[in-house]
Amino acid sequence: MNTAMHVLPYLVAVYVFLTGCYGLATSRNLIHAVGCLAVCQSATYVLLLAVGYRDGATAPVFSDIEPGSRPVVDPVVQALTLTDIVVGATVTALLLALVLQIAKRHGTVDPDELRELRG
Amino acid sequence: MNGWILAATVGLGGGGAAALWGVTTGSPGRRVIAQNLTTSAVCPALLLLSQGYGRPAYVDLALLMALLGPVGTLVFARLLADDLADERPSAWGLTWAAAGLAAAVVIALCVAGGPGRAMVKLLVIGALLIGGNVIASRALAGGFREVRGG
Amino acid sequence: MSDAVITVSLLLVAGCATAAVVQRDPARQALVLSVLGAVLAVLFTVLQAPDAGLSQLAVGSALTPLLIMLCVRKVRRRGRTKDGAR
Amino acid sequence: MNRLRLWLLAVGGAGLAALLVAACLDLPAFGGRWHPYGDRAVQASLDRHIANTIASVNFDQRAYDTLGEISILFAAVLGCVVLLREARDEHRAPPEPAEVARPVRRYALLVLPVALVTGLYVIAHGQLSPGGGFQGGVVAATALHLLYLGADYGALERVRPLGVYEASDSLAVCAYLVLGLAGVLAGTAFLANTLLPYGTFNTLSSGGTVPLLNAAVGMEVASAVVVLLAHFLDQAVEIEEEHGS
Repeated sequence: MNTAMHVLPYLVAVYVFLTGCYGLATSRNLIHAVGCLAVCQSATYVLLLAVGYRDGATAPVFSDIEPGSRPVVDPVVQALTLTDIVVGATVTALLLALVLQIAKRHGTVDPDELRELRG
Repeated sequence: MNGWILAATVGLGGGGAAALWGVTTGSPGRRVIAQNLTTSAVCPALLLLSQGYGRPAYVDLALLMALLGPVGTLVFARLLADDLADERPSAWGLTWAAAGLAAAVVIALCVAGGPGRAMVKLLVIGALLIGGNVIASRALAGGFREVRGG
Repeated sequence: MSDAVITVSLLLVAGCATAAVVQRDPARQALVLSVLGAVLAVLFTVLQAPDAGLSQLAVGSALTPLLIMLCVRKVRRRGRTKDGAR
Repeated sequence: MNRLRLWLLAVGGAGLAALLVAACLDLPAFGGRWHPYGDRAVQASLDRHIANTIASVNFDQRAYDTLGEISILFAAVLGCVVLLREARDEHRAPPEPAEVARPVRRYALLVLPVALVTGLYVIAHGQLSPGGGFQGGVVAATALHLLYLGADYGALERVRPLGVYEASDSLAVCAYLVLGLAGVLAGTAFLANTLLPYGTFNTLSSGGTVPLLNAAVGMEVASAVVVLLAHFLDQAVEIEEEHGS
């Protein structure tokens, strides 16, 4: 069982990323596409945190345990993930604002119809 | 073999799978109820994990879940009020079952943890979780009349 | 024992992500994204990353769904008034 | 045309999937013991008496990167404010009051202060327990919008003066920069954590400039999210098209 465990988190991250990309590519509604982009972003968080994990370790936060008393996981990847989640949310808001502008100017949020309008 | 983590795994697997199945199929009303039940499935699991890993600091996660879970459901109840108006979705059986589960978990942890500041925090989280769950169900069952502008 | 809870969380995240992508209606997708946010927070806690779990909870369960639902409401309302005006 | 596009997506996706899976099989095993950066980051954080290593990595060892993060955040909010402003052919209709059931209104108005205090607690204990400026800011901002959920948008607008939040957003970014420049003025490097004493371990004032940077980021994220939600709510609830346009 544990040989599968060695690679399972990375495979789940790859699967979620590819699913998000599939949704992004075949979306017929721009708001749905932004949701799929959020799924792609969460795949990168899963990969980052899986890389930093250590068996039997705990979080490197020493407010309630003695430093050095227990093995800890890698804090650097957690710092990356933490800031990226919040910044990702504001970038999603910016994308949704763009979708609103498209809906206002072209009256549709379907990417295929947008292509015909320009032709 | 840590019993707390095992309990969290079982609660998570069962509750999570049920919530996921509920939120992907069925009528809009049932989906929002499933989303509401995600909170009351995940929050006790977080409390059990905090006890299982021996890290009182993880309780802040459960506190935040108990606070923001019902807020998420209120967002959906408010902005989907037009779709839910005809349906009046209410699953009071499930709500009380989830509230009972949360109460059981909190009491078990209080007993294990012993008196002190941690127990007060646990009780606050339990109260927020059960209150939020019941109020969110109340909101879904017709909290917002026809909301056009507001 | 901690491997089992990691595996369960990973499978839940994979299921939620698939559900979020397969669901074509944005309003219902916001619901699934809210559940995905909660399950991701649990996965981060299990991978011993409480800070990232807190961040995902704060953003995924209330902020992102609110933004998407407001956007859906604006696009739906614009459609209705435009039809009315025509 | 659609069939060709789907076929192209399938081939590209399969190729990418094969490469990614091959890469995953070569990665070191999940849960391995070899984390060079992690061990050094934990050591550096303990030297500076910071209990939460992640806050130390965010606001001390890689403070310059966090400066980049909050400038991206500020630019995204700026973009939203510009994009979602009221256009010429739109007018602002006052939001109708919404009837909310009594228990829901009482719950929202009860939980609002609790969530606000929790948000501030998460910001303040950023460099001790799990949490920090980023998460606490989002929680505080979301708590404020409980007023919209419990009552209606008019009530929220009366309580939340938008100008103040836009000013505090930019003020917080400037505070972060000034704290960084203070390092330069004191003769060490930009954003170097050598200004203030490190204090005793696991106390609120420990960690030199980390609590200050943490508070600046907390203020910035909170006001940024309030401004974002304000403009989205304006669009969704108030601003309407001129009919016949």
